[in-house]
Parts: sequence; structure tokens; C-alpha cells
Amino acid sequence: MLQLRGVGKSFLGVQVLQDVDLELAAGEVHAVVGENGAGKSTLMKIASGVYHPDAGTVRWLGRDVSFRDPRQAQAAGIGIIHQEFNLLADRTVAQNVFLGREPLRRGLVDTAAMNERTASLLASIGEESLSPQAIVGRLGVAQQQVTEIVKALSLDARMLIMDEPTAALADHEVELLYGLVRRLKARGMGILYVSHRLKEVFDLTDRITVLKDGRRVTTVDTSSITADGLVRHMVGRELSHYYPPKSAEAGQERLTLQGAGNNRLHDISLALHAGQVLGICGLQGSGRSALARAIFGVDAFTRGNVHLDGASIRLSSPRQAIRAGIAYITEDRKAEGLTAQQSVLDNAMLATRALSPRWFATAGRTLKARELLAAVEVHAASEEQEVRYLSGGNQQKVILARWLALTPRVLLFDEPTRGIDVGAKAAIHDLIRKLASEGAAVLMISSDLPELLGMSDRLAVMRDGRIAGELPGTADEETVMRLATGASS
Amino acid sequence: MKISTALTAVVVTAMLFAAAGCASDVPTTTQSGDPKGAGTGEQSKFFVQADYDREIALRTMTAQGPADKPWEQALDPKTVDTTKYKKAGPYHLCFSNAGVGNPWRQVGIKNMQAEVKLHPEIKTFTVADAESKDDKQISDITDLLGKGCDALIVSPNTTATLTPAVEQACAKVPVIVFDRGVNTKCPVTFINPIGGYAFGATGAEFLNEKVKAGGKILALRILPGVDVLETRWSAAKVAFDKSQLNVVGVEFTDGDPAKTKTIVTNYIQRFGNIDGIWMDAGATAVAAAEAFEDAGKPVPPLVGEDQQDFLKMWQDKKLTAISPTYPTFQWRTPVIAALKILNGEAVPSPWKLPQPTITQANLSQYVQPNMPPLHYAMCGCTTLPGYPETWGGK
Amino acid sequence: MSSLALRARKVSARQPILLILLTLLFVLAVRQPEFYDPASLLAFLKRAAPLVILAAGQYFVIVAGDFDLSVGSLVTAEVVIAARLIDGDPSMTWPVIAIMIGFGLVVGLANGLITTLLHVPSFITTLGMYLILVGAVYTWTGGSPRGALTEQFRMLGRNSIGIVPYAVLILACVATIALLLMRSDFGKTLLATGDNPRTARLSGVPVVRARVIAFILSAVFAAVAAILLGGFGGVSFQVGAGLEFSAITAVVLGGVALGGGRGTVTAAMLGALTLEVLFTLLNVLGVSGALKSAVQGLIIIAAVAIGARRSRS
Amino acid sequence: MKLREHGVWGALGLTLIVGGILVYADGGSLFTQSSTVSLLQRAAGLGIVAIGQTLAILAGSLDLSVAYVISLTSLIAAETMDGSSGMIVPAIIAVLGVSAGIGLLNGLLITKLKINAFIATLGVGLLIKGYLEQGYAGPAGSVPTSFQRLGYDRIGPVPLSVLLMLAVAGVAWIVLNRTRFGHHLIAVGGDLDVARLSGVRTDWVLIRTHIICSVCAGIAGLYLASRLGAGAPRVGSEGGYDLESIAAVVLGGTVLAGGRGGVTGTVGGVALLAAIDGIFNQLAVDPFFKQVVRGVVIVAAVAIYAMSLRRKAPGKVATA
Repeated sequence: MLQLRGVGKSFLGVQVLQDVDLELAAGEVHAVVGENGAGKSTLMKIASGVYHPDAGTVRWLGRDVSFRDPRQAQAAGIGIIHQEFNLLADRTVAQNVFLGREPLRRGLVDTAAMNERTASLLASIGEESLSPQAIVGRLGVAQQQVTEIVKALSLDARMLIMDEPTAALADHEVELLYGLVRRLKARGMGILYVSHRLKEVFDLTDRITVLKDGRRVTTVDTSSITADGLVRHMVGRELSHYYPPKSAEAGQERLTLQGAGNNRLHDISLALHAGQVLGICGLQGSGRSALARAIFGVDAFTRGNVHLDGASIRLSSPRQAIRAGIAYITEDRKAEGLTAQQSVLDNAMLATRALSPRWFATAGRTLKARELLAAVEVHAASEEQEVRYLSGGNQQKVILARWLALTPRVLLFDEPTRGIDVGAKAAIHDLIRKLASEGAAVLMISSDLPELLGMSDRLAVMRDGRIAGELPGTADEETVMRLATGASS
Repeated sequence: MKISTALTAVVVTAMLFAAAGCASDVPTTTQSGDPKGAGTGEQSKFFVQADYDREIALRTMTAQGPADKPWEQALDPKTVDTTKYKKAGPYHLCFSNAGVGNPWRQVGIKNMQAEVKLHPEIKTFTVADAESKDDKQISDITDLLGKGCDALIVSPNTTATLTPAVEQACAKVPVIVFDRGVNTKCPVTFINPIGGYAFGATGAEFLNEKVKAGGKILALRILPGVDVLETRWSAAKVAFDKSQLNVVGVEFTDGDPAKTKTIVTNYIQRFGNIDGIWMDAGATAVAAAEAFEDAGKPVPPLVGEDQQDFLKMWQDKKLTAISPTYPTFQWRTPVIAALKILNGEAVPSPWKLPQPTITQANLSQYVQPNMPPLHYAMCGCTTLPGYPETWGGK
Repeated sequence: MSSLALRARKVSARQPILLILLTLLFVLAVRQPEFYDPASLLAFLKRAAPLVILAAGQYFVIVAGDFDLSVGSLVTAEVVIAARLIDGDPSMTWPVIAIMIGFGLVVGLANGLITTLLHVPSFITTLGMYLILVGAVYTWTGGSPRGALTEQFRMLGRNSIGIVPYAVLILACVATIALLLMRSDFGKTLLATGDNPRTARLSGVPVVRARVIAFILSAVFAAVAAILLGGFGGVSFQVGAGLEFSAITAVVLGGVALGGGRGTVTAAMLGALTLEVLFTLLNVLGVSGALKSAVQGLIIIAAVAIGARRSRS
Repeated sequence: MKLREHGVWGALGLTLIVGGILVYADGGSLFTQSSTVSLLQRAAGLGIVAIGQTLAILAGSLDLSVAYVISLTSLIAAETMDGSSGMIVPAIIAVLGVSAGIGLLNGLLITKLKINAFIATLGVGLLIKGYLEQGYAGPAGSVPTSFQRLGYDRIGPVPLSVLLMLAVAGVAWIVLNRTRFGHHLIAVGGDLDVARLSGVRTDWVLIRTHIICSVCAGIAGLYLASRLGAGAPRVGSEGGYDLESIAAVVLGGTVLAGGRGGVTGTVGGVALLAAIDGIFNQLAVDPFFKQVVRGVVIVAAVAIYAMSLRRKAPGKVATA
């Protein structure tokens, strides 16, 4: 039903997709796999009308199409389930499903018809147990996902794009999703299934397209390939990037966790050593960020022990963690890393000021902040410029400068180079290594596996809120992927 | 950026034009040749010549009744027969009050409550407070009518808007209205002092006498639209228009001392000096006088009222002043009238109470340092039970 | 000259309120040169001082992302309390002033704690506080102010040292404190809190404490304004009426964004000054008092519309 | 969220029981016909305004201009009628037209000029206030007796005005629950982006909401004109209809941030405020003390709602 031929797309001169072909048949579940940055999401956005391809054609139901926007694609029958749901928490399932297109009867919304049609859509995918009148905010994530899917179905979607649909689901919910996908398939729906989890890919899909560096590596029948074979297709990219040399030896234990846990993490035992970078890998939803947040006291550990430089500590707020010498560079810069309307200098000095507030600005501290900004090589028109006008890489450097001012003993990096251009990436890598070599213990989380391998002295792999295993920094991608996806078990 | 600059430019230009445009207008307002009526504006639409004439006449009449009890006196009384309301006690008296939102009404309600205590035959006295809301007072009256009141006293919040509710009440019980009136003849009697015209005229005439011809007068009013206050101003306007005085401004103060002071200061600044202050209520008299003190100028002749703070200042600083009053003792009269009506005795209708004026001559007998600053001297309350503590004195 | 013009343009680009204020002052200079006599200028500042102080207080709350609707009634309550407690006794003047500041502190603390810990929107918290204060103070005094303020107390709002009114000196002190606070680390963390509370918390800012302090500052500044207003005009129940909206208007006029994180305390105070100059000008131009609110409405809509366009472009 | 939907009615019941006992102990009766009627009549005016305000708040907005719209429309009504029954219909049309125009202005300022609703409606309110103070010294116009019946007639113990309020509430309920516009309104208040992505024309929804809110204030103006027999330039602001209507809405469980709540709660909130009023009236409690109680009730109610909301922590849509 959907045919992409020779699709290419570039942003600001960077070729993100090149000459990609993809076919989806009715009743087919087609996996799209590849590492971060392989071009999966761009491809999905082209299919769903968010982007126009620079080259190539999109054929839908036998006709060349060029969608103006996602709504047009929707109207044509292409539904997409984003990772972030577009739902109103306080409204019912039916109200959400029909938002913007409520059925009318004599000029009034026909609630009965709306509920009935929602119910029959739910029934058609075997989800009779979900009431159309349930309030979405009180549903579990899986049921919210069902609501999104029904919303797409109500638009008469004939194909569905599912972007990491299991990322937020608990194990038992994943089983439910399996059933649902199979029923959709049985109805003749075509599904593009984007996932990191190889188990799902093998369980659910008919064909697999592997992307790497913006190109299609291969498209294979799922039955004709093994997990090992697939991983080999996905990885093996040349290290196009130079990483700083790793640390020769581990220093003393800085931060140790023993059997630590909370509602999302279970029995975490880890040690961070001075002078070393510990890479944390795992799929989205595996508990990577939750680990960093727990250490930093945001959603604190409720079980187990934490020792810092040998002393037992209990951190229940970020402020306490910062006082203890821990710094946390968050994953979502905009929402949690920046005060966007404040100046570069103010952002760089925020933690210093928060921790030891002074009445009068001392020249020394300002000078230090300036030096740090210079040291991390922030490029801004002036230190008074509002930080929101800086590029992603420079923003990240400003945040780094903020923490460096406190000379932290432990640094937690959560996706430090996401959305940052290549040049700035290298600079940040160098900085991380330099900090480690100066005696800090670094924990680094990244979805970019080559980056993590290039940077880490040791690796801990997480799955389902637990440590699935520890590996040396010299581990190869296949080993890591197997551990993270559970393909080896 | 461009749009904002343009918008700012538009606003700024508009302001400049406003300034330039007005530059040619101002002389016509401040220096127009005809001194009469120039500064006082149009006559209030509340002004009724016949009422004005009557009040001016009443000022010189002698009241009938006990001289030491002005709240029982009446001017030029025409009585009405009330035998049809005669009823045996004990009585349930009801009162729909407009509100207690200012010191005058505070003193008043205490007077009334104390008066009730003097009469054991009043078994129940129910008060509904409308919090200065017309709408609530209308409901309050409906509510009170359901409580088996033997007579209803109403102090209306505004004249026009309370009329329908009062008419409704007249059909059921004898109604006594006081202070502000209503536009209906149905109440048994309407009690108030001579009125706003007399108040306003007394002050204006005093200024005419004390200020030299051509002197600059500033008139301060609380707020527009309240009949009691409108009549005061309209009578003063009549007096000023006949005089050689130059009314340079009429301003509303909202009864706010700080605002009053600002206004007076502005006028002193604008006109060099002001030779007399007229005001329609005394709440802001002290503030107006202070504005002159703060500007380092002598306080000119001014009109106040019977609040203690002003009387004290008058005495201490030896001001040239006069205090027409709108006596709070009128709050005693409705209770007395209600009992008379229920007793079948004839009552004056309308019941015009005297309206004494405090002058230099009788000032000393009204200054009571033990009372709160905003206590009204003309309360007729000094012999009532609970005085002075109930009124906040010591 | 051209560099001066450039500088002026830069300043006005950053603080358009200054441009509006200068324009108004220019018009005033044309229409009433006497305004610039030192004495009358100081008298003007004396009258403007309370609103400027209130605007500075309100600024702390707004920049942290909240509202304080209770300041008007707090001013009334403070003045009435002062009169009743002092009751004409000169020896009580200074203790009562201390009590007023303390009372402001308590009210601000209550506003802050209810808003932050009980998660009540500040609009509702301070609206409730507004009703409570007005009602309580009327109940306490039996509906009419009692007692009297002393000359010593009133001096602060009325009199001068030489030609400089005390009120102007107090304004200078308060403005200095406000400026220092906003230049201090506390001020910067307050801005960060209003801008993005999550970032602020993750960077170690004690967010709850910062917001509570903002409410306390607003209330204590209101207490200071009450001292000046009580001194200037004496006791009355009208003294604080409507001041909360005037203060918010002034702050917004100064280009401070509702929602927090944007704008300076200087601009907020200039906003208050502009409002007062505007009223003076309207008076000079002979515009009737009734139209003042209409002009106020127009100005505030225009100022915010311009601000909204700027931040989008 | 049972508490949020029904809490206010429970509180109302409790207030009436406790109040009834107190009044009875005081030797009176809370539920006599006359006091019930006057209680209901008082509630009607505020109720109509608060219903309009509910829509504005549900849509994530707010209207501070309603008090002045009420004053203005009471004058328009009374002056257009000028005592003649024949002019009732033109007067009603004029009132609805003018109030709709003001609502349109509010809506345009908020959506097109991107002015914060608080500032936009405060500014528009001040404009109207200036016009009123400039143009009117006191009550003006007069309403024919036939129109006064709206303010005074009743069917049994139920005043016509309460029926009018219930009718407005009913219409608002239907609009919210049974029209596309209503669904879109709640979506806009709940999450502007979700609404937009689902194809809702958010600006237009907000504009229409403000028109309805203003028209409700206009209807309240008509009612007050009939009650007062004239138009009054300060009836809205003296009655405190702006802040009080917002208080009634939040008391009824509608969240100030929008997207959650409804008109039934608001009717309950208005009834609760009226009940407190009525009880204190019967007990002849100092009106000032009543203010204190009101302030405490409003803050406490919102605090309790907020607490129950956090304890149950519903209303989160997951993100991966």
C-alpha cells in the first residue's frame, strides 16, 4: 500500500536520508530498525507527512502523493502513534477519540453514537474491556496507547506508524500490545513498527528494514534472519569519530550503590570510580534516566545503600546531592537544563548562586564563571545574551560550565550530546574525559551506542529497571545490544 | 522588533499630539471671561427647584418639640393618622440597612440599637445589612417581610432602585424610610433632616462671606450619583454661581484622604494658592487642611462636618471653618416613629428633623477628645446607654 | 551625538517604559514647567512613593510566577491596626511600626506557604487573603477606625528633612534594597525560579523558599507603603482600595511578564512612576477623573500588546 | 474525582444543616419561604455571571471585565426601555449585542494580540469603567413594570430569576457536554497543543467563549435592571461580581488553569456562597466577619481540591 522510492532528505546540508526504498503491504507488520541517528524517525516523518522528501517519491494506494501536513496524511488513512500521546487527561476515551470530529445529531454531539462507535472500534481490535467512557488520565499507559490507536482507527487509518510503542509499557502490557498488533494485522492494516527491542521485532514482524547512516542496508523476511545476523547489519559502522583516549586505571571508589531501588529501579549495585567513565546503556524505558535521577535525589532511592567516598549518604533532594558534590546534566535541556530567558552568565552561575547565595556579586565568582565559559568554549554574542538564542551545543556547554564551577566529585551525564552538531560533540567528549582524568567519577547515559563505547571505561547495561550486566569498555556493540535487548537470553 | 518599534512610535506620537492638541483648549476652560457657572459645570439633574426653595425656607424655621431632644423635633410638621396600624405590644421591629460601610453609618446603627434598648416593648429587633448592594437590600426586604415584623424601617441604599421593593413592603406592614428617600409615597413617613440643599448652601454661603471676591474655590465631592450628596453640591453651585467667587475645580475624592490630599496639592500647585475649600462631606476635611500645611501655606476657610478629628483640628489650629451637619441622631427617630405608629399616634409625614450647624461659637461643646477620630459629634447619643464605650470612646 | 542617540535607542529598546516615561515627562515640561521646581518634584515623588514601593514588592511575586492580590487590603489593615494600637500615644509609635512590619511578614508567610505547600493557585490564595484581611480588620474595629496616629508616625509620610520628604528617603532606601536584592544571588535565583522552576530545582535552588520569600517581600513592602500612606493621608478604610490592581498594572506596564522570569525591578518601579506621572499629566490637561481609568485601561492593553509582539519577534 | 464533582454539594448540604440548627437555636428559621426566596434571588444574579465565567475558566482563560459589563448593560437595558414595554425586545437585543461585542474584543485581544487574559480583561474593564464614570452620575433609565416581573415574580417559592439562572445553566451544560464547541472548549483549556493537533481552531474557540461569558454578564445586567427598576453604573463593581464569580467557579471545583470542571459545580458554588450569606443574615452576624469566613472557605476549598488531586494523582498522560 505504501511505497517509498529513492527517498532522500537533508537538513542544513547534512544528508540524513539517502536513496531509501521501503514497501509496506496490507496486513504486513514491517519493522524499521537501526541505531540512533540512522534516519528512522526522519523516514517516519516523511511517511506521515511531517517532512517532504528532497528526492524520491511516495506512493500511497497506488498514487503518487505529496502531503502538506500530518492532518492530510491522516485524512488519507495514515495514522501515527507518537511516543508522546496527544490525549486530554480529563476526558473520556470516546471524547479523545473523536476530538475535533465529534459526531452530530440535530446539531448536538451524539454522545451515544460516539460511545457506540468507540466501543465498536475497541471491539474490532479485541479491547472490549476498555470502556469508551473511562477517563483517560486514570488509565494505564497501555490503555492510553489503545486510545491513541483507536483514535487513528476512527480516522479510517489503513496503515499505522508505531514509534517505539513498548517504550513506556510494563512487561505484561507488552503482551497486550502484541495481541493488539496481531489483530490489527489480521484486519488488513499495514503497520510500520519502529523499535529497538529485537525480541519484539522477531515476535511480531513479517519483514525488517535496517537503516544505517541514512541508507537502507537491507530489507529481509523476519523468518530468514537471526538476532545475531540482524545486530550485525545494524552495527559495524566505522568509527567516523575520534574519541579521547580512555583511562588507564581505575581510581578509588567514589560512589557505590548497594541493592538500591525505588518504584522504578530494582536492586541496583554499582560502583563509580574516580578517574573513570561508567557508561550506562539500555533501551528507552530501561531505567537509565531513572537511575541518574535517583542518585541525584529527584526521585530518590527508597531502598538500599549509597556511599560517597566511603561515607553512607541519603539524598532526598537535588540540593542535598549538589552539596554532596554531585552534578546532573539532564536529558531534556529545554525543560530541565536551562532557564531560557536568562543570560548565558546567569545560567552558568545558577548552581553556584543557589548553593552559596551572596548579597553582593563578588568579582571572583563572576571571573571564575567567565573563565569556565571560555574554557568550555561557549560561543555567544555576549555573556548577556539570553541562553535560548544559543545553539544546542553551546547551551550544553553553558550547563557544563554551571556545574564545573562547583568542582563536583561525581558527574551524571544524561544524553550529553543529543541534538548537538559533530564539532561540539567532540568538544564535549573531550571535556568529559578531562573531568574524569582530573579525578571526577563520571556516569554517562547515551542512546548512541558507538559514542558510549567510545567514551566508557566500563559499561553497565540496564533492562527493565535492573542492571542486566556489566561489561568492560572494550565490549563490542553486538554484545551490548544482545544484553540490552535480551536477545541473548 | 520592527512592529514593536512602530507601535511604540504610534503611542508616543499620539501622546505628543494629545499634548499639542490640548494646548489650545486649556485657556478656554480656565480663563473664560464669565466667572459665573464657569467652573461649577452644569446643574445636577437631581436638582429640583421646589425642594431647594423649601429647604432654604426650613433652615430659618423653628422646630417643634423638646429643644434638648432634636431627634424628636419636627420642622413644619404635617401629621398623618396612623390608627389603622394600632397594635398591642410587644413588637417585632425590623430594619433593612443599606450598609455600615462608613463611619457615619457605624455611629448611626449604634444610635439606633441603643434607642431600641430604651423601649422594653420592642421584643425583637431584626437588622438585615445589605452591604451597600442594591440587589441584596431588595432581597433583604423580601426576607424581612416573611419574619412577621410589625413595622419595617428602611434606610435605602439608592433611591431609584429600592422603590419597587419598598412598594412591595408597604402592602404588608407600616414602613418608615429615613436618610435617603424612595420615589413613592407609600411609606407612612419619611424621616430625614432638612437635607442636602441646606447643607450645601450653608457651607457655600460661609465661604462667600469669608473669602474675598474673585477668590479661588475648590469643591471636593465624594462621588457622583448619590442623591444626598448631589443635592448638597447643587445648592452650593447655586450659591457659588450667584457669588463673586471663582470655582476653579470640582473633584471627586472617593472619600479617600490620600487622594484628597493629592488633589488639593495638585490644585495648590496649579493655581499658586486656593482661597477656600468646599466639600460635600467631612471625611476628607482633615486631609484637605493638611495639604495646605504640608505645602507651607495657611489653611484657608473651609467647610467640614462634625467628625471629631476635624473639630479637634479646628480647635487646635484655630481654623476658619464651619461644619454643617447631617446629624446621626436621625437614626434614633425611626424607632420612635415606629412605636408611635404602632401605638396609633399621629406622626409627622414627612418628618423633617432640624439640622444644626457647628460654628466657631458652639464648637467647644462638640469637641470630645475621648471619642474616636471619625466619631460624629451630632449623634445625640451622649445620654444613651453604653456611651461612650459602644461608640468606641473611652 | 550619534553615539548618544544610539545609546538612547539601546536603552529604550531594552526598557520601552523609559521611552514612555520620558515622553510623558516631556509633555509635562511643555504644559507645566513648574512641575520641575525641586519642591514640587519632590512633592510628586512623595506622593508616588507608596505605589512605587508596592510595585517593587509585587514585582518579586510576579517575577517568580505568582500574583499578590492581597496588598491593597493589607495596606488598609496595617493603617487601621496602627491607629488602634498607637491610639495617639507617641511612645507607641516605633513599637507599632515594628508590629506593622511583623504583621506584613506573617501575612506574606501565610500567602507563600498556602500557595507553595498546599498548591493553591496564588490568585485564589491572595484573593482569599484579601477578603480575610478586610473582613477581619473591620470586625476588629467594629466597622470604623479607632484610635489615632501620632505626629511622629505621620511625619514619615508627611514631613521633610529640609526639602527632602522622609517618604522620598524611605523610597530611596526601599528601591536600593529592591535593586540590591535583584542583583544579589537571591534575585537571580528568583528569576530562574519564575523562568523554569524545574531547572531551578535541579540546579539546587530552594524553589519553595524562594517563592515564599517573594510573598513575604511583597507583604513587607506593602507594610512600608502603609506606613507612608497612613502618614500622608491619615486613617481611613479607603487607604488601600484598588492598590493591588494599580501595583500589578504598574509592574506589567514596566514590561514584566505575568508568568515570571522576565523583567527588571527597575522597570517595575518605573512603571509605577509612569502611572503616577500619567495621572498628574491628566490632571494638568484637565482630563476628568472619570476618564482616568479608561486611559489606564488603554495604556495597559497597549503596553502589553507591544511587549507580546516584541517577545515574539 | 467524586470530591471535585460533588464536594461542593456535600458542603452545601452540611452548611444548610449546621446553619439550620444554628438559626433554629437562635430562635429563627432558615427555611421560611421568604428567606428561601430571598436567598435564591440573591444567588440568581451571581449564578448567571458565574456560569459564563465557568466557561471562560474551563477554556483556560478568565474574565475580569464582567462587573463593568453588568453595570453597562443594566444601563443600556433601562435607558433603551425607558419605561415603555414596547422597547423591551429592542433593549434585550441591544444588551446582547453590546455584551457580545465586548466579549469579542476580549477574545481578540487575548488570541490575536496575545495579551494575557488577566491583563486584557482588566484593561477592557477599566475602559468600560471610565465610560461609565464619565457618562453617568447615578441610576438612569427606567424599566417598565412588565419587565420588572422578571426580577420579582415567582412560581411558588421559586423566583423567575432562579429559573432564568437554571435555564442559563442548562444551556451552558448542553453547550459544554453536547456541542462540538463545548468539547473543543474543554480541550483548549485542557491542553492547547492537543486541541490544535486534533484540528480544533483554538483561537476561534477562545473568542466564542469570551463572547458567551460577556453575554452571560449582559443577561445578569438585564436581570439586575429588572430588579432595580433602573440601570445602575456601579451595581456590578459594588456587587464584586468579578472576583466573586471567579470564587464561585473555583468553589464549584473547576480548576483555575482550565480543562476540568463544569457548570453544575458552579451552581453549587453559588448556592454555597448564598447559603453562607443567608445563614449569616438570619443570625445577624457582622457582615465583616462574613467576609473572613468567605475568604477562608474559598482558600480551604481549593486547598482540599488540590490535595485530593495530588493524592489520587490522576490526569497524567504518559510520555515514553
